[in-house]
Amino acid sequence: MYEVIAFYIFAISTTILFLITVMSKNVLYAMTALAAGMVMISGFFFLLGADFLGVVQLIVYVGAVMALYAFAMMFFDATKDIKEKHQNPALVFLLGGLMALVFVVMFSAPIIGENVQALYPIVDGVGNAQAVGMVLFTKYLVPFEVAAVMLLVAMIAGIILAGKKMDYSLTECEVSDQELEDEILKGEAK
Amino acid sequence: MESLVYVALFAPFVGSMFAGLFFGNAPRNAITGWVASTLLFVSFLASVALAVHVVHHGSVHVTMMDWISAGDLSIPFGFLVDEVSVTMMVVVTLVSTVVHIYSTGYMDHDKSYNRFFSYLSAFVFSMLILVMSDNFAGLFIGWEGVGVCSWLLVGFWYHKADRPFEENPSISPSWAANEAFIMNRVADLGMLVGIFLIYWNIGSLQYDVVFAAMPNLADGILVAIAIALFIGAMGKSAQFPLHTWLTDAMEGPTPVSALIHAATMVTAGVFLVIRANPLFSLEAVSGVSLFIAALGTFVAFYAASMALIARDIKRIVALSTLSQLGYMFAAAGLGAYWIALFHLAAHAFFKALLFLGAGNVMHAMDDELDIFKMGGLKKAMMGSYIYMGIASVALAGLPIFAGFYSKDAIIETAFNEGTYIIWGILVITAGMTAFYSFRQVFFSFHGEKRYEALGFHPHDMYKYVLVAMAPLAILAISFGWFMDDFKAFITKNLPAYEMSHHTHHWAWLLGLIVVIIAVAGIVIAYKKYAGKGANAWKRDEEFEASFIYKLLENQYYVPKFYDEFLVKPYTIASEKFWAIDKAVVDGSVDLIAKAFYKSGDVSRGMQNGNLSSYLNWMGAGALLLVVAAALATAIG
Amino acid sequence: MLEPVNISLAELNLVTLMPMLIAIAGGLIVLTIDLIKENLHKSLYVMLTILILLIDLGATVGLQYNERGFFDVMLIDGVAILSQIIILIASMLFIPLALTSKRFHEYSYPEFFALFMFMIAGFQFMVSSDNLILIFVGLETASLSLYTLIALHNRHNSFEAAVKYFTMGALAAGFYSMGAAILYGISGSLELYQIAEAIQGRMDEAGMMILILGGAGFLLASFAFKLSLFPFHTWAPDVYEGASAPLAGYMSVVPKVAAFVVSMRIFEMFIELGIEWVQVAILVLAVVTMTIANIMALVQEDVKRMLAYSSISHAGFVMAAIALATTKANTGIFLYYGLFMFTNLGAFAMLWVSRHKHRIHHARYDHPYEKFSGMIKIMPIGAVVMALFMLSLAGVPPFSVFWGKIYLMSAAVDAGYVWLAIVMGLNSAIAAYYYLKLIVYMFLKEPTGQVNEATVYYNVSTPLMTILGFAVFVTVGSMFYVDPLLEYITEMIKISGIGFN
Amino acid sequence: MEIGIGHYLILAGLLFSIGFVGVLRRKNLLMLFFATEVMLNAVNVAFTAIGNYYGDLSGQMFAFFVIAVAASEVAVGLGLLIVLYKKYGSLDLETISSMKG
Amino acid sequence: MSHILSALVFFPALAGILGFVVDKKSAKAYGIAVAAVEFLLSIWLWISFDGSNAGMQFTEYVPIIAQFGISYNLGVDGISLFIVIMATMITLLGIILLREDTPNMKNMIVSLLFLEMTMVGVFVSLDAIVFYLFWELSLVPMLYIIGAWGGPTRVYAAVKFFLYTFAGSLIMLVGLLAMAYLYNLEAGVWSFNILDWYKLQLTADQQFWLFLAFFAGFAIKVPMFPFHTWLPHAHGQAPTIGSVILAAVLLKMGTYGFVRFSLPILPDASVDFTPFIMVLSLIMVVYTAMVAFAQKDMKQVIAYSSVSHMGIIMIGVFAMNAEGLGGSIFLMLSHGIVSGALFMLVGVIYERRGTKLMSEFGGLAATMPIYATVFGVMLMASVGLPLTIGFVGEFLVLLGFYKVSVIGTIIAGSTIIIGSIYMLALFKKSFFGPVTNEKNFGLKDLDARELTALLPLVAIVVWLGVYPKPVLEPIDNSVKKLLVQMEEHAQFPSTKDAIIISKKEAE
Repeated sequence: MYEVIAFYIFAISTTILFLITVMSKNVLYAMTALAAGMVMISGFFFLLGADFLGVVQLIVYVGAVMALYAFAMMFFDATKDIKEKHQNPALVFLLGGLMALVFVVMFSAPIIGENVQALYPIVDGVGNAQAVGMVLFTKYLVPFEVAAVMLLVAMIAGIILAGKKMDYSLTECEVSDQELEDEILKGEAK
Repeated sequence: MESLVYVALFAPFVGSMFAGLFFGNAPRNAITGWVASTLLFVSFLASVALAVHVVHHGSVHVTMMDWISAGDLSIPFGFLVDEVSVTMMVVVTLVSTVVHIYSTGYMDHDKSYNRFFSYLSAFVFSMLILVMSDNFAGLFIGWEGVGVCSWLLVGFWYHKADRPFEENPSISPSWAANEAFIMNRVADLGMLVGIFLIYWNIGSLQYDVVFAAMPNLADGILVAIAIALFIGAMGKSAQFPLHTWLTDAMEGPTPVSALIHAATMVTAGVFLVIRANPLFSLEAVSGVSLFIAALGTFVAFYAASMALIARDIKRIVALSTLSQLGYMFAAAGLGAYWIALFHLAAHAFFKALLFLGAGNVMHAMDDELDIFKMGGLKKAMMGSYIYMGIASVALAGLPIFAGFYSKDAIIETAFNEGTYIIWGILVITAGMTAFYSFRQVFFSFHGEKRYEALGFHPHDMYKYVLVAMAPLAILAISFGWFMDDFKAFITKNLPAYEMSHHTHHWAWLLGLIVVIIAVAGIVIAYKKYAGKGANAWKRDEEFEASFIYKLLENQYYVPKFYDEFLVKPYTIASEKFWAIDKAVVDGSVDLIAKAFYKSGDVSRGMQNGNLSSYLNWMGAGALLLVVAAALATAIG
Repeated sequence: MLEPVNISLAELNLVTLMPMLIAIAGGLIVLTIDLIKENLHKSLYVMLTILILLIDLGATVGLQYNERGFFDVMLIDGVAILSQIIILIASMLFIPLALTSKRFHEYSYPEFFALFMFMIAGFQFMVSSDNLILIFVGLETASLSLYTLIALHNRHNSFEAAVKYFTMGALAAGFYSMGAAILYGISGSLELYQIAEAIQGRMDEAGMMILILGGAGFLLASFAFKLSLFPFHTWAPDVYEGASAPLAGYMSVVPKVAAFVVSMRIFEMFIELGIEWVQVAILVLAVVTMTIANIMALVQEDVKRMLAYSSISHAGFVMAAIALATTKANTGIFLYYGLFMFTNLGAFAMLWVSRHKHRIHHARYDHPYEKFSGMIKIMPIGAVVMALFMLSLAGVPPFSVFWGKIYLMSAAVDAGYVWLAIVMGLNSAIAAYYYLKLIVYMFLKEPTGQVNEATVYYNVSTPLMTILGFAVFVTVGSMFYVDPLLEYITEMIKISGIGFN
Repeated sequence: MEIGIGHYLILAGLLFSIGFVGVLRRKNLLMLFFATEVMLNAVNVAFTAIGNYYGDLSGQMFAFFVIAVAASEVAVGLGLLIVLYKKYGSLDLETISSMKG
Repeated sequence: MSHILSALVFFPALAGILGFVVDKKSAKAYGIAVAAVEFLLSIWLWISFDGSNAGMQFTEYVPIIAQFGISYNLGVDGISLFIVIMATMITLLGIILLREDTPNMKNMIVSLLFLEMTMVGVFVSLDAIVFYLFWELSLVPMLYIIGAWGGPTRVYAAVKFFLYTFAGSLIMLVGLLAMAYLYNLEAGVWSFNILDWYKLQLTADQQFWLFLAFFAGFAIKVPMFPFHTWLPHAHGQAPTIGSVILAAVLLKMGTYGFVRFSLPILPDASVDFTPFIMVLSLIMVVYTAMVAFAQKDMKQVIAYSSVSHMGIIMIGVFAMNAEGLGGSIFLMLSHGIVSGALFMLVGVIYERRGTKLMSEFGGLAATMPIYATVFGVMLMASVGLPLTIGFVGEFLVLLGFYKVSVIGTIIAGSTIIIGSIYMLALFKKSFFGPVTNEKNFGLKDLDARELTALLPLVAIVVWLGVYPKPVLEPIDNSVKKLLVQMEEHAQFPSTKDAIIISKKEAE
């Protein structure tokens, strides 16, 4: 019974929070709502027995991602309300509504097949984290490593994109090539 | 004998090429004229020799080489010298020789002297191909060849500017040349269709094969062939309604008119009918033959009527040619092929003479054509006067002269066939012929010297030219005397048309009627036009204002009709088609291209650079896919 | 308690990972070198990259066919090998374009080359797996690198381009994961072959079809984005314009090939299962894409942007082959891209050679048509070379793209889609117009005052000339190697067993 | 009343649609990124729910990798955002539309 | 010399590449030398050609894409032999006629040599793809020639020419691919060899669609009404040499395509489509001739007259008998030579006066008599005067087509009337009458260069008009063979009836 209550609480709160995220004019509100919504999402994970995922959600999303956004926001000075011109807001909601409708129709069907065998069954008595670790480091070791590369890429990307060297452009220069190169070399020498 | 055939055929060609060497802006070179004339004379001699040979040994048939062979079709350059063609050859080469010599004098002062002889000899060559060929395709070569030469020669003075129709009904030499060529082409199409019909039904174009196979063909096909060939003949021989080119062709130099538009080329149609007599004499095509006769009779009268009031000396002769061609067709249509051929030959002589005489007059009058401005030239140009007189008498058909025999025979034939209407019209026409031919003579040589007021100083042609014309004059007088010999000779090849006893019985009376009418015509002409002083001719303003006069003057409005209902609509339709071609046919292609371009411009709008709208497009696309998926399942 | 997993190294078949590991290692080596000594010249990195890719290529070619490895995550079939070869060759050909005589921003970063190799590794993973997770991760690795590489060009347009690409890519990632979720729901698996089996078993269940189609729809949307099919193509022109010419040319080949391989695996699975809707949807997308892109290319004023639209159109053209799902069509895809690669390399290299830092011809565009005006009079060889590439792109025989084109059209005819072949033909005719437009400018117009040897050959250097020469050689001489190429590709496709026979 | 898989999936669908609406209507880049996060989160819910009902771990795995991807995207995305902001001085999509046509 | 065809095809291309090196001033001499060698090669081909052998000769075969059935397959028979010779000759004469001061002479020569390769290639290839290859490639140099040396709207004209033809030929390409597919179904192997295709039996339905596909490619090239509108633009803008080659050779590719592809491969459909082709062709003949009459520009008259004459060629092709088909192939040659010469002549006067408007001239016969004479000869050949080259083909075509349709023949035959109307009108307007325009005084007559280019054509016009046998005989042999093939290959009795190889046989 408490599962039902919990589901509805989480469901309603995530829906509202995400709606705020999507509709709010204030970046701060939107971000806060997003963070809160993500917390609520992790609730589902716990409900569904995916404890490890829930924790990751909290740490990575709420902890890391949202922190990043928060830093970024300071950079952009996003305390002010943003102005958005909507040409035809009705259409957007119509499309969204249609999408939702399709989902409702689609998922009303009994999706779970009786004959489908679980490939990596959740074994009773084994902790979720342990089970996840087992699968992750056998079957999904390659994707895991690729994800590592991906994060490396993201890190490099973040560093060089936000780096000081990007402030001068060799590609699009107002001054002559030679002057610019000298300037950059000087800057690097310092 | 073969070599003689080639000599006869190619001598004019060599002459033409020789003259052609001195072409372009090369100065006048008297040699060209003499070489060309000599070679023609050679050709004439060869023709005569061939004629003698044919008389004694029958026809000569040579095949030079293959021309076209494709599929089953095989056309050689083959030449047949038989009674019919040799007659034509002799006539053509004789008249041509005289005309060539005449031209050396007549064209003396023309700066395109060399070119003239080149063309003229080329014409003779083409004409010889036409008559000598042993198949229809070869005939067609000559047929078109003479057409081109006629085009070149009519348009010889191409540098003359166009004048309005009212001022000069022929507009300009180049216009007349084009008209002649195009109108002939209309007929040539008929001829081609006839050739196709023959080929697909018989499988050959050789005369001997074709005529041998004719009787086995279905009636309908025979009629179709006959009609098609006759359409061809109508064009070249200027039969109604394809006749207007002939009078306009008088824009060419007079020797040309004499040779081409009187003596030779225009008789090609008659020649074709005579040549194809095995076809036209078939029972199945009797209707066509009768039509030929009827049309010929009509044209004879029709042309003569216009000649009655014509003022242009050359036009009068041209119209008389037209009229005489009508006679020939009448004879041929009625089955009297040898008579038609006989008239053809006789006509060639006296009409050439008449034209050359008219040329002398023009030469004397500085190319003035209007007989109203002449008169009393007799003194100044006695030689020409005599020649013109002889020719006119022959044309009028007075006894002893050539025209009498041949024309009388035709009229007799009409009587003999029981076609009395034709007979009647031909008789009346004979009178008209006599009238207008003498009207012309009297106008120019008798009466007041109207030219003096206009400041002309006429003088006669070179002596040698006049001498050279003598053979024609002699033949114009005497050719009729050989009628029986000719008949004996020619009927080896052509059906021997004989008058019935009944006709034979009345022949003297028929002849008399014709002669009386002709004399009457001459007398009227004399009364009216030959007077001097008080009797001198005066313009009859009232008559000239009358409808009849206008009708005749305007050639029954046929040229007007062609202009209004063929030339102008064709021009307008062409312009319209061009407009359609540009606007609709091409326009639709451009429209497609523009539509693509435009839609490119329009769809560019979706690429507005705004990421948000890109996302909208993408979202909409995804949604569309998913909705389509849902709908697809719902529908099944 | 979980039982410990005992698995031998041999069973893991680690060799299947070799090519990607080489690329990743290469990236790390570059980073390490940079750590050790800064400010090394870009030529070092270029050559290093080429060498590493060469080793990578060797490893790829040496792979056994139809191997699975690492708990069946890796799938090395003919298609995987083929596409990796194309990807590697294309990478090796495009990277030397960094060696321009002028300096451009991105090449001043050693990280550029590292990211480049990580990207290649990402693509390699993407094509050599039928596991939805690995495909996803590989795809994202490659994409994230690519976004960065675009942005590194470092000017207004390149940032804008990267952001547009990135954002739409994020949306596409959403679609992809939603589609994957639905398929997972149906089958309980993320392996394509198992999904296929499950779908086959459950296809007749009530209400199942909407899920299958819905899942297919989402996946199609995400790959339509990658392949720049209408209406998911909107990023492409802007990104091509914003990116540097070598990268733009690269983008028109490598990510597309990778995406085509995955599409082939996913959508031909549906088609082979007899789900016609997918086929129809792809056909519609393909036809609409080639047409719309073509007509939009007609009105472009910039050659690079025109080439962007043209490569969208080419993608639509090739996408039709996926719908046909025959061996011949699949062969055609690789043949097409194999040949298209060289021509595109040449065309974009020409643009790159003529690239300036200042826009002297047009306020916005780097390569407006006017830039090439009257080129034949000044630089006949350059003009002829560029014209060759244009004619090849237009599908004029005997240049390379023609062979791919007729092979695809022939595949359409064979599959009974004659109308499709005709549409392809007519589209080629429309396309001819805009290729011709450049030829018209180069050959038929008078040079403007600003066009001279120095402005057009601004960026030229020996390596660039070499690449260009190579591209010309391969484009023109295609006739002589199409036969073995075709034979090899057909064999590989047959081995993979994708598509109807 | 039992909470079945349908509930979770429909919820996931709704959340996805919310994110979708956000992507469509947002004109500010940062907000746009938020919306994509919403979508990815919705998918994660679906994956976990399906995995749970199959008793299978693959779903969780996918969700796990989605989180990883999302994190990387944020890193790259924010990097791009920063350079973009430096150049354009705005995150409004209306102003970032120099390339069109 | 078994590779003479390859030599013939690639020699000019090779020479073209090397031509880049030649100095600008010597470019024309180089071009003449190369074209002359090529011409001599083609004459050598003729000499070594066995006229009594109706089949393909000098065949060469090298597989290009073996598994897809594409091969480098060349061969020549009576049908193609003379078109090849004409192409090489016209190129040679065209180059001779080029003015020394042509801008960018080297580029012109190089493009002409490439064009020559494609022209020869189209007519000697026996592989559909190789045929298509040369077919498409021929557009490129032509595009350049029209676009770079043409008149004020040259770019529009050139692009239109290219795109229009290109679009049509792509549909044809689909047809070719479908053909290969059907062959594969039947024979189990891929082949694009035309001779292989001749053996294929197709259903009526397949033939119908394939015919339409081929039609799209060929009809635009011919160009048939209503696809002809690119032609006036192209001719109107093209430089003299471009028009000459376009009219003389490129248009023949279309009709040649019909002869080589449509007829023997799709005999039943060809017979079924005859009325359709006939109607279009007759419209072409009459309508375009009338449009030609309305033109103000000398060159446009000849351009439209080309279309009109191509209509005659088309009906000859579809006459389905040896006379018509042989005639139409002969007419292709004669039209090539005559229209080529006419375009050269217009070019000559254009060079002198810088205008082609007839109203600007008048009386040219007096100022330029040699020019007028040559023009007159060509004019007469154009209107089909017997003993000129123009007559033989036209006569045979009309003769042959008579078997198909009497009315059609009469309408088509009207070409001899309306053809002479516009040509004579042109001649009258430009050459006759007094010299009214002062600029026409003192125009120079043809000089040695122009005479060198034109007199050979005049000689050929007369020679082949008087003695067409050496050309007509090989054509006739090959045409008969083609018809026999068609008849054997046809499936419906009605088709067999329509094809007449020999009348004697039919009886």
